[in-house]
Amino acid sequence: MHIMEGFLPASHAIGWYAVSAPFVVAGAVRLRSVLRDKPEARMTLAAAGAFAFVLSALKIPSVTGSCSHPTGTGLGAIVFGPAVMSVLGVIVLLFQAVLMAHGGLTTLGANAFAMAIVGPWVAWGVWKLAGRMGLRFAVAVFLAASLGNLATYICTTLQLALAYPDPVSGFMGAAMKFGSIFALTQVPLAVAEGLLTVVVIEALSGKTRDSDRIAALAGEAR
Amino acid sequence: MSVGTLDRAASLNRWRHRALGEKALIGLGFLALAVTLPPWPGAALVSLAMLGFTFPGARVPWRLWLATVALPLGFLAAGAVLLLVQVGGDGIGLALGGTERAALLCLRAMAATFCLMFLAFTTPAAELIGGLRRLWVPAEIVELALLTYRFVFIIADEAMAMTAAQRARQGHSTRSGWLRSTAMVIANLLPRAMARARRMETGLAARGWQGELRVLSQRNPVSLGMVALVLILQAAILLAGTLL
Amino acid sequence: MSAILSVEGLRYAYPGEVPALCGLSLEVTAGRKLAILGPNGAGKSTLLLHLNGSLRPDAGRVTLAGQAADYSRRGLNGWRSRVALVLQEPDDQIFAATVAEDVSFGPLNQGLSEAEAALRVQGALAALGIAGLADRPTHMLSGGQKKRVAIAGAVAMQPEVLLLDEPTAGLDREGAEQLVTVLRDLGRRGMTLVFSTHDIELALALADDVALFTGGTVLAQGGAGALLSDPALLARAGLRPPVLLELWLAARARGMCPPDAPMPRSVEDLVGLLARAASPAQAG
Amino acid sequence: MSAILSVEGLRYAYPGEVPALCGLSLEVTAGRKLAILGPNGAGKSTLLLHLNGSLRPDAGRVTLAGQAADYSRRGLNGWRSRVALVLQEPDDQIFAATVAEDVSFGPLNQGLSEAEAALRVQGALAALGIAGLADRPTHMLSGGQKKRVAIAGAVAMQPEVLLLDEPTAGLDREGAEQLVTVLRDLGRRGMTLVFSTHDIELALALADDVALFTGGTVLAQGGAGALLSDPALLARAGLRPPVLLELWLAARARGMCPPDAPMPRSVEDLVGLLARAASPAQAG
Repeated sequence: MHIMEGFLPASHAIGWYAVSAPFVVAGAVRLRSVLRDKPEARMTLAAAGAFAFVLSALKIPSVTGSCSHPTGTGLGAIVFGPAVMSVLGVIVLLFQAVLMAHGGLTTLGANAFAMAIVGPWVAWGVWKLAGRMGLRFAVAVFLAASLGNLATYICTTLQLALAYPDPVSGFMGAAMKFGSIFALTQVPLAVAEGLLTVVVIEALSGKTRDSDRIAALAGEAR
Repeated sequence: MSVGTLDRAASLNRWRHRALGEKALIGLGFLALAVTLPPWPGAALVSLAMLGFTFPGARVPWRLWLATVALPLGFLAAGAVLLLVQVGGDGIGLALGGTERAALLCLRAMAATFCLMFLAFTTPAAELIGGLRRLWVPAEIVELALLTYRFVFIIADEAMAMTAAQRARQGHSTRSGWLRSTAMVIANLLPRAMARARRMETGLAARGWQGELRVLSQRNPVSLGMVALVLILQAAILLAGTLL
Repeated sequence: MSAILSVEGLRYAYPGEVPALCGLSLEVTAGRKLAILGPNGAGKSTLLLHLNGSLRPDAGRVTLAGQAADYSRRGLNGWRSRVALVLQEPDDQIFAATVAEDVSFGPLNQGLSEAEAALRVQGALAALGIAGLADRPTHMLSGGQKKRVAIAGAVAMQPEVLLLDEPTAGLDREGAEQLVTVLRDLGRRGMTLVFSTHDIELALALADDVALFTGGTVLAQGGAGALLSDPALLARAGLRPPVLLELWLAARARGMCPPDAPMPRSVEDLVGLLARAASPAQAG
Repeated sequence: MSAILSVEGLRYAYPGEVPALCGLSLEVTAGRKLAILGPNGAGKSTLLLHLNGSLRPDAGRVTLAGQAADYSRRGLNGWRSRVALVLQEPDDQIFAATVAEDVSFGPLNQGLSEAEAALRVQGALAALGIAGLADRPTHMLSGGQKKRVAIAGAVAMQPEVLLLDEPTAGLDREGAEQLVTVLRDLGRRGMTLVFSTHDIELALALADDVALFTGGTVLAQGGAGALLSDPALLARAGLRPPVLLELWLAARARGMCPPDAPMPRSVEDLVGLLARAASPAQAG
């Protein structure tokens, strides 16, 4: 779910740029050092970015009957790690804006925060935590992907509520308003994304024999 | 509409060979005006100016433009409706001044979207991204973005072909089948994308790649007349927007 | 001879692009093998995508066994059970981990039980001559094997018509010949075949009928023999006759072949013709 | 006639797989066009990757103009400036957004100035007959155009040897013929060409020499004429002679062609031979 171009007032747009910047800069610094050591990782990372973009253009059915697009946030975070995903995520968002008019340039900061930072970090955190708790592989993947997706949606809702507080009940009321509208599509979608990611990871593992090979897929990009 | 549709339009319009700087000045300059000026009359004037640059100027195909703008405008409609209502202790009601707030939001968001659409329809994404090099963005990140751009079309074609093949075998005829089929596409796409990356490594190494992706970029000459026209127009809108 | 598929005045343009099909009409006769022959970029693949409902025309209509095409979900399902499509690139259509799993994809989607699907898989693998590959992981197949697995995936749905996009692309001569044998065999069992190709030798070897394609329209449709030995017509589609027919035509023009002899389909045929024409002269 | 590249006892296996090259020896003569001819999966691409140092052999050695291959970074740079490689799939080699940008990549990597590189780009695009495409976005090219752009990217480096993996794969006859013309032209300007193919007609049309490849070794290397008209030898590599030569051989076996006449290279040649043989008989 992208916030469209021009939807946020200038002050909010700039504010979210400021909030996202440290994460993206940190990711970029890390990426530069990876690329200095291994120039060929460029190809792998670019392919991963393109993969994430194409993923977001695929339609999946949601339980309510509508169609939507997977964010790929969880899958990306599990395979490539959240730091790298922040930079790849920004690149993907930029292309979505200029190739498909999804999202926008002034809202890039806000969208990056929700989709390239909060989503991947939540997914990754859940994935690590679930691993430590000894949950089953499929359950861990499901939780990571669906909660990552859900976190992105909650973050976007809060961003909208912050920009357009309800005249009576303020921020909380607005959050409920935006939240309830998008919950209709986004909660089933989070479930769908979780299921999808499980099937994807299982199919990948089937192709590569064991789950350690997921890391191998990412290759030098990790 | 496929992933490449907008980009194709961007490579074929009448302003394809205008300097990147000019188009950025138009798209980004008016975008800045759209989000900073009070929407009435500022954003309305921006919208007007952008439609002028887009259609009589760059001769963007209007059908495609309409099809593309429909999606963000749908989002806008959903968002704006929420500003019409308020939620309080005594339930949901029409918000005081909600109509005006919603109208102003629509004006601003539409103007801003028209600016983005202008950029997307007149300038190939690669040129826009390449322009980031001239700003503060590190060369490695720009290169990464450009390579991503190149891979996007290849991988999107593969994904489309795979989906068509599954449809032909009725893989999308039930909802659960659809989910399973999409997962299969994704699971097959990732290793293919990675294999492609490795082949590209070999291909570029054979061309003497040392770790930096340097190419000769053509720069189109800047037309001072156009720059002057745009600046005057922007100044006029700025003036009108702040005074009126 | 009844038309199982027919197409009238088909127009189609991919969004934002020049038209790929410009008012095209075509008939597919049940039980015959039709080659859609033309240079790359002529719109052959786009036509095939229309023949199973993957694309919907901007104008014109597609008719399946006399019924106008039904683009509802139900309609498409029925259509695709009767008309199967095999894309050019096998990697685009092989998804599962093993060959048998992959081939079962279509039958299971048709709602068959697992037992029935398993029978279909067996039958399809046998028909393609790859029964031995059933358990092979799909990423360990050669190019020619992949191609056959992809075709088996379509054949397992027991369609009436099989659409194939450039079936021999990328195969070496041996692989292509084996595939032609298999496809002839499917044709002999009554399946209608429609295949696109830019390879005129393939059209000569496999097709009963040929539709000559260029620039999004059908230049001519007719029996393979008549069309493929008409150099003037072929030239208009940017093609030349197969080497064999070029030789035959050149030899006939010089009186080295009897003018009323049937068109040769193989090297042996042509040598026979030349020898027959030469011997009376030697005798005289 | 000096060997610009030679290979001795080359062995190579991809990690975890059966050997792709099994003790292979081969010579590339400067200024000539060599076809590496064999079925798919015979190891042709693997050999080409060894000829410019993209792969390092497990055993055996590669010699460039008499010098043993140098796999240091410096050595590889020099080597790749002299021996350029064009992969089968142009999308694996074209990375930039426009054609001219992409073609400039190699020259800039060679350390040329921007002005010199621009000249090289112009020259290479002209040599490939695609000067008009300079500004075209690379993802908007047809298959044949992409192929030429990929070759231009290699030619712009002004190498002594150009290695091409399946240069006509996926092209239609017209595209393939145009490419053959371009490649012949490059050969005429003194560039050494090595190309892999499973298409024996392409080898006949373009090659001076042929190395017959099968199962990771060279079965025979020699002049194109002698090798391509030896059905027994070709059969051992799973190949059949080109249709033209098959006809010629069949006709000669029946005494319909003079046994000492040179090998025909075109339909016209062969018809001429047949006519010459037929007329004395008619006169007698």
